[in-house]
Amino acid sequence: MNEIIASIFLLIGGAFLLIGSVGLSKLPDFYMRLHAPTKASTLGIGAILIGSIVFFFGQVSGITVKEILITLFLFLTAPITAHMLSKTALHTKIPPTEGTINADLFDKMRERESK
Amino acid sequence: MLNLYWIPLLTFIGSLAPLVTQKFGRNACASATSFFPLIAIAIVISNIGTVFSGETLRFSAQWVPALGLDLAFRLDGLAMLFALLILGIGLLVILYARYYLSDKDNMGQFYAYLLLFMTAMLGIVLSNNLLQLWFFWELTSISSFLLIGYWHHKSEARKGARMALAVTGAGGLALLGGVILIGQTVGSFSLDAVLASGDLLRNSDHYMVMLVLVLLGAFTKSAQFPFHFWLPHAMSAPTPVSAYLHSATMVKAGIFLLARLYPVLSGTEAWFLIVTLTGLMTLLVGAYVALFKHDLKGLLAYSTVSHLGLITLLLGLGSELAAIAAVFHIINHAIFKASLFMAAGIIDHETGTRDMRILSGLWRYMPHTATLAMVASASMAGVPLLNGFLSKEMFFAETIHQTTIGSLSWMIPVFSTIGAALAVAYSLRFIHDVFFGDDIKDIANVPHEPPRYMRVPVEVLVVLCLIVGIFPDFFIGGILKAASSAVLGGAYPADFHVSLWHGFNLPLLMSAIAMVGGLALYMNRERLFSFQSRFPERNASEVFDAGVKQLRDYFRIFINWFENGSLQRGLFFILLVALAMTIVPLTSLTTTAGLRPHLPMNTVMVSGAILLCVSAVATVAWHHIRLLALLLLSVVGLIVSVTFALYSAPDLALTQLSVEVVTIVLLLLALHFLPQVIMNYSSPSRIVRDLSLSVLIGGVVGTVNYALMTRSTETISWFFTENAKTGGGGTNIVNVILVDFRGFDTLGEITVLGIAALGIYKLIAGMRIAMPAASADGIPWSSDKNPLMFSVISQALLPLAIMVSLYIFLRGHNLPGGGFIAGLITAIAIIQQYIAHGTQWMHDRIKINYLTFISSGLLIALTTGLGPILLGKTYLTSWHDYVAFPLIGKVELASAMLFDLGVYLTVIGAVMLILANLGGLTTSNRIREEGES
Amino acid sequence: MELVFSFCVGILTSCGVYLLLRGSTFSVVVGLTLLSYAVNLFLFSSGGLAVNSAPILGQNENVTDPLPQALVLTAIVIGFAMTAFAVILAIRARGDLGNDHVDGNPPELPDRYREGHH
Amino acid sequence: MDHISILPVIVPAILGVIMLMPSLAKSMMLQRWLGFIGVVALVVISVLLLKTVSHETQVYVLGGWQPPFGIILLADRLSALLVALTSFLALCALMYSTAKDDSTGRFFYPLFMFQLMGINGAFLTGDAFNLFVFFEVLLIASYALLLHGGGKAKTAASVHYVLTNLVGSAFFLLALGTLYGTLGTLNIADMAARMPYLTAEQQTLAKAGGLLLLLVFGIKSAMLPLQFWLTQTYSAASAPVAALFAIMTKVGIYSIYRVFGSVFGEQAGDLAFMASAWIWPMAIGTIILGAIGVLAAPSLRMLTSNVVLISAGTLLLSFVINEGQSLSAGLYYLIHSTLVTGALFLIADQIAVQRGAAQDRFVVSKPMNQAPLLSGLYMLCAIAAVGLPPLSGFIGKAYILASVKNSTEQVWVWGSVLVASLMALIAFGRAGTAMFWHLSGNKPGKEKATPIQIAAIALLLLATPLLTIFAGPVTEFTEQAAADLYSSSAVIQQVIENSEGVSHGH
Amino acid sequence: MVIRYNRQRPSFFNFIFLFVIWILLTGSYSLGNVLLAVVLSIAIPAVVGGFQREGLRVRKHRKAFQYFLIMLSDIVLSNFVVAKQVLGKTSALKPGFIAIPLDMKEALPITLFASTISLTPGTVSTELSADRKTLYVHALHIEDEQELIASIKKRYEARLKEIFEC
Amino acid sequence: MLSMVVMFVGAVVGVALLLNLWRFMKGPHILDRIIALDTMYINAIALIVLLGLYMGSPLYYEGALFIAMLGFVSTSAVCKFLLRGDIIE
Ligand code: NA
Ligand code: NA
Repeated sequence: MNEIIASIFLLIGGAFLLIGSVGLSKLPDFYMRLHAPTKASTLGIGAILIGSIVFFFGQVSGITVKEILITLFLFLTAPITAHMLSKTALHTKIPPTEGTINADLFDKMRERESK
Repeated sequence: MLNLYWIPLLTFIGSLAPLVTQKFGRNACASATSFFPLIAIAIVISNIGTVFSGETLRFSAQWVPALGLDLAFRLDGLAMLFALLILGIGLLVILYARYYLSDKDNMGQFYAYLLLFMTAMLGIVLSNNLLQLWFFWELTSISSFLLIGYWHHKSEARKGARMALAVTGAGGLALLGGVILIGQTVGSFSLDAVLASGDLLRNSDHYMVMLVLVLLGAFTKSAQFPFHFWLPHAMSAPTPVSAYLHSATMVKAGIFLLARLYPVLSGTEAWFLIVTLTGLMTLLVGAYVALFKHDLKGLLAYSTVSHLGLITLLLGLGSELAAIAAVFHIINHAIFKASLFMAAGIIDHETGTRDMRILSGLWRYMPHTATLAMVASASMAGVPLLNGFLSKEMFFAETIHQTTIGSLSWMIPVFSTIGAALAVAYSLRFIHDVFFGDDIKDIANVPHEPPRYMRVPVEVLVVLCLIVGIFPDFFIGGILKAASSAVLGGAYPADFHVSLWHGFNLPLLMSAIAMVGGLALYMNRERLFSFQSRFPERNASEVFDAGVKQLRDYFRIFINWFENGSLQRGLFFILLVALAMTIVPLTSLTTTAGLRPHLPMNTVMVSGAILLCVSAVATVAWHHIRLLALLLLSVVGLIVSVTFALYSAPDLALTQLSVEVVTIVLLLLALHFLPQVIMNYSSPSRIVRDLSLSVLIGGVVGTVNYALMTRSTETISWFFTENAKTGGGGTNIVNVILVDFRGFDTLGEITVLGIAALGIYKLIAGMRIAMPAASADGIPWSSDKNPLMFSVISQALLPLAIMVSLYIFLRGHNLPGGGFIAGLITAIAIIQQYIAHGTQWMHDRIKINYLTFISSGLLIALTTGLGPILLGKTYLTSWHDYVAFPLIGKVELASAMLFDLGVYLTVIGAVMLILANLGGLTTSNRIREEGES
Repeated sequence: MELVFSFCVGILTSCGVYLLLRGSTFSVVVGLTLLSYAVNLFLFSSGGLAVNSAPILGQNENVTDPLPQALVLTAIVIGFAMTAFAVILAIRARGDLGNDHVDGNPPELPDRYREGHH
Repeated sequence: MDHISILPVIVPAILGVIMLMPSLAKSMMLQRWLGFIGVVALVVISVLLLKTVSHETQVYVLGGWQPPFGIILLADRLSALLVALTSFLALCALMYSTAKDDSTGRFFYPLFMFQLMGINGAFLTGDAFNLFVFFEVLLIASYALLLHGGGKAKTAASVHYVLTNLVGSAFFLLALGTLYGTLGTLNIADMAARMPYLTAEQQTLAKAGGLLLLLVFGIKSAMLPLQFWLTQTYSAASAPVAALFAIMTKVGIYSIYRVFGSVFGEQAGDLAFMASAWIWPMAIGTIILGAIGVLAAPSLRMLTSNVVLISAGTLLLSFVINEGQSLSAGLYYLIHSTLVTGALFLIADQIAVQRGAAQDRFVVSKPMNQAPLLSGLYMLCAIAAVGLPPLSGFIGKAYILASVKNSTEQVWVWGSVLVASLMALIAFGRAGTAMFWHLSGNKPGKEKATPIQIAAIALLLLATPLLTIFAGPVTEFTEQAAADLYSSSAVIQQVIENSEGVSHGH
Repeated sequence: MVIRYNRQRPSFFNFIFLFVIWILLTGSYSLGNVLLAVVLSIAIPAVVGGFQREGLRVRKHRKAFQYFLIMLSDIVLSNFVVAKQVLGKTSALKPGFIAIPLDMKEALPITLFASTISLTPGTVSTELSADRKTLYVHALHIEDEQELIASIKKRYEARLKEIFEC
Repeated sequence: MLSMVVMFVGAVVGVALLLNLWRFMKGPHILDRIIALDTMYINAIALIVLLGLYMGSPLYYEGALFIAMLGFVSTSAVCKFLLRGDIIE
């Protein structure tokens, strides 16, 4: 039973990781690609970790749930990474793709960079 | 009776006397100096009876048995003759120099060198061990270098000294080779053994080699053609030195060597040819050039060359009588030439010049000296009733009775006669040009006779010329017999006597021809001189010096080309050698794959491999895009870490990951200080060359790697697996190896880390460096120093990271982890704070002396190992036990944990010292780079 | 898998070696880093590769040779220390000598070889 | 348990660490005293060690883990000799540095101590990987020491020295991996013991590994064409550091002796003395290059650096002549050349200081303040370095030459050694006359060597007449030391066999 | 090693947080380990306490937990939405920036707010204005800008304000 | 069954990694490459977790934990570098 549940979670996780990476390859501009790692890290890795927890729940004596810790770290850091990346992108003037809504905000955001 | 070794020892000790006594005045200095040779000569003389009776005195003591070098002296006839010359003439020179040296000259130093030289000469002639002989041989080169260069403010003196050193030194090295070859052939360096092995040596395969090497030594020392050129330039030495070294002693060392080894090396075709022809050539060249020298000492120097050639020629002829004649002429030449040099010195001393074109009519001013000089010159010219005549007659006689060069042997007497005629001519010139003719002009003071005692040495020598010339057998017979027997190996002709008159014979005729011819030559000197003046004058020392300089320049060109200061060249060589050293053995490895079963492939691993290889190649392709290269390195590092994890090395994976991060931070810091634009320094051909080499090396390394992986070897690792828990008290075998089985490695490793931090600290101290004010794309830096959200999360992560590091530390002995990884994690957590908040913010909150971390960490690790020594165990012996604590239960305590704590602290300290310092540099030392803003 | 592994080691070595022979200090440091990856993998695999046999007692039935791992660990640490030193030295050299060439004086090359890169 | 063999490693290590403690790090005086006490202690320790090993070779089993599993230290006459030499050299270098050089940068004494720790560790260890570790210790310390004093020349030299050695270290690891993969052990004696049982295939791999080790040691010992880092490095280092570095090439040479004298020694079957074929041409080349460099040198430091090259080549030769029969001669020469080059670097420094702008270059300059003293010391050094009597160089040279029996070898060895001697003779003669005799003006500067500096030089030089006078006993010792090298594996094998099971103290 | 001790009251939240993490890490519930966890959870904040820059702390623990669950479910749901967007025709997407006016000033809640936005797929916080009054966000697909802003503010900001009482 | 799933998911993650590599190589901007690297970290975490599952051993989780922690440090350091040039001010 554990195995089946774990397998399902693993498959889901794998799927989302792949989708994240597909998005990274496919999306047209930097700001859109920025969404990819958060995708991969949140649901993809989360599902795989849950699968792992489920699997080991019955296997090893005592519950080792370091997976939760990994998730915690990722949840804490992934947004900051994304934030830093976008900050840097603004700083280095990577333009958003054509047709981006509110493209005028780009210059507004860059205000603190030009000081 | 004092032992033999006292003879050189006395003069050696005596070399200190002038240094000590010179402050008591010149007389005291000279007397003290002569005291030691006097005793030495007394010792020699006291042995005359024994030696004349054919006995050889010996002394021997072990010195370096491994080398066959003994301290061994012998006193036979030959040695005695030379010892008497060296000491006797030496004493006269000491007396002479007392008056010759001026107040400005450092007399103590001069005498000290002179006695050192005397010691060396005595050492040569008294040696009973060939290596020891060589020892003293080289000492004469050194001491003569000092004596020739005595007036070192003169360029000519410096050059002359250097040239003499180089030429005689080179000969000395050749001699060393010859001596060793002889020693190896005979099986001993003892002269007794060598002298008894004549046939063995002459029949040896190496005979020619040793002969040539020995002759090179002898010929350079005795200024034989074509090595004669150094001797005239040694004339820049003070005249007493010339009188001593360049007539009586040092140049005779070569002759002595020929005589010494005569019994074992002569008697072969090669000896005859080489020695005779060299001697003849030298005889002629020396005599010819002497005639044209305007410098008194130059004339005498070339005359010496010529006479040395004569002696050599005699030794080459190979007959008993020739050898005796050689010995005889050694004595005669020493006597008349020393006196002539001294006379020349007096003239120089009194008139201030030695140029025969200036000197003239001195008879009027110094008749006494003139008389002495004339007698000595006459001896040099071979005038009857003087000693020079006797040996020259013998020489002529021997040149007639030889067949050295077959049907051309007649040339030897003919050329000898020509040489003799030249000798007569230059002797005439010496006398006539200097003492006769018009009154001397163009000199400052009116010349007069030298001080009384300055003349004494000359007088003694001239008297010797006369009495040896008139009563040869009575006066010189004994020593001549003793010395010649030594040269001939005991085969002294029983009925031989030196006598003044042999009747009218061919030699007498030759003498007469020489006399007449010499006179004729001198009469026609004007034409000869004008003929000679058409040749360009070449100064041998200039030529030699220029030659050495030229050689040096060629060498410089070579070195600058070969060691051109290019690291790339050096590394290329290293890599090339590496390639050669691996390729050569691999060519004999027939099958690369071993028998060990291979692991199956799978998609994940292949993807990893693709990632790795693509990234590595991309790193090369984009290495000039620095940040990109760095990111690619991260990819490689990540894959390598995952590979470690995959192949059962969790510890390695963790270590690699954490080291990776620190490295990236470090490289990022570095990037900031390195030029933003990387030049492409390589030409296309170099790129192709380097690519080929690197592909080959990669191929070889990969092949070896594959061959190793696919072969099983019985290793020692079972021991670690078996003893990790029981002996080391841990289940993480790798960690137990690190902190226990091979704790010594780890001790070294953390020391390396600590030292690296110290070194980097040194590097950073005082570094001044320009930093760019904008990125490479020209975008000025962001004004947001510490992005808010980044700081907040970094802060939040700190306790977490520290907790993780403690966990990793504590479990390391049993599960993947340990002090090193934990230390890195802690350090990274702190670095993260530095990145997020900046150095100043950190300094306000935390004041850690990272140096203390390093030193206490290292001290803990070092002293943990010391404990067991007190318990009688070896260093680093570990201890572990299970201790029951109330509430907590049984806890394992291990000394290895303490050791690991040392590792932990050192790592934190080292990493932080490096990074925090480098970070600090940027704030304290901001110089904006020009042109990049 | 051994073949793939050794291929990777070979590639890493080649890349490292090539970069070692470049003229700028940073490239050399990057080359050294690549080379040390190769060397560590080489040393690591000298006892043979094994999966699922980490040298932790009580975790697996088979335990792989732990010694190369310990050696590589030492090598990694030492390599890190050395790389750190080399990096800072490169900075210092740039500061003292004014350029980033390994010899401190860039060779004079025709312009076509020296186009700058960012 | 006799702990004497571990002391040369841990005494400097502990002293070095103590000197880093904050209270000590601040006081130069305390550091000087500690450093001085440390080196004196090392001299005493190494004398005791020499005495001990003359009695019996010491195998120190670290951590109590029996060989070949744990790391052992091997103190035989050979390693003890080198440790003693290092200590003595260190004493003189340290004395010299106390005058001024120690305070021209931070951490001089700790680094000096770590340098000694590394060198001694490399000499004493009986484990191949541990040798690597101590190589790294001594290298990293030498990097830092090389930079001591600062200046562009040092930085430029460091870049080459450091990067070259990093490459060397990479190959060291490749070599160790290859040897471990074929032999399955790291203990040098155990490696030697396993050599005869290799299959032909394994032999080729072991050969590749061994040759890579030769490459690594060749870099350290400056064997042509791996020498290019040397002259720059040695002539850039500050005087006491350069003097101490005189022992550094010897570490590489010693390692060649150790590894190729035991692992690839007689017992190695087809691989016996397999390195000789490589060493021969490289050693000869090194000597010739050194000879060329000596004459080409524009300054005394450069000249001395090239003397180091010549001696390195000669020492390498001594290992391969007659398949190692001349090693005793090499060891004698090693002692001599280390001390003399050390002294030369110190003298060069004084000359440079006292000649002002001319430094130690062979150009006209003002006279030196202490010209008579320095010229005397220089003269002694030059005589010793060229290999002229009466100083020890001539014995070393003659000993090596005399040990060549085979005539092909004779041609090469004698040719190169004698030519090198001639070049050195000419070069030293020219250098001496240029520096001491060719003067402009007669006003010396104020710079003066302190008595302790003179004492340091004199102490180094004192050794060479002593080496000459006591050449008998010394060569007797080196003969035994050479014999020890070839029997070391057997001794350790004995220890391995005697220790049944684990000798660890549980 | 001198660390300037920042006189802060020990935070219960921090303590629990670290305690749980230690237990999670070690996976051991033995008395010894629990004691160790207690010691560490007190000691570590004490040592690194100096690094806490603001005294703000969680006031409403239950609300906080609630917020956490909401976020989790949002992550899961929006992941599916975004997955569809990514796998579909990317040219149909209407990406854009939005500016969210902030009602909070404190660093911690702003950070959490921005992080939540980033964690839920489809939106990434790109920049915070220097006066901390506006948070700029990039969205993968914007149907209605104002509604998006309003929903984000309501769903997350309001709750965070409550939790931190700011 | 689980091991087959793990293998399969592993392959999927492997493909994801290759896609990341593709993006890395393509860029075009350095930040695109950084995102690619960051995503690689995450995929690597998944890979290590899968490895643990495959081997039935939790030994490898620290590896995953480390990547999670350290990936953040290096990515943020690179960003800081691009923003400020000087990462430790
Ligand atoms: Na005249
Ligand atoms: Na999001």
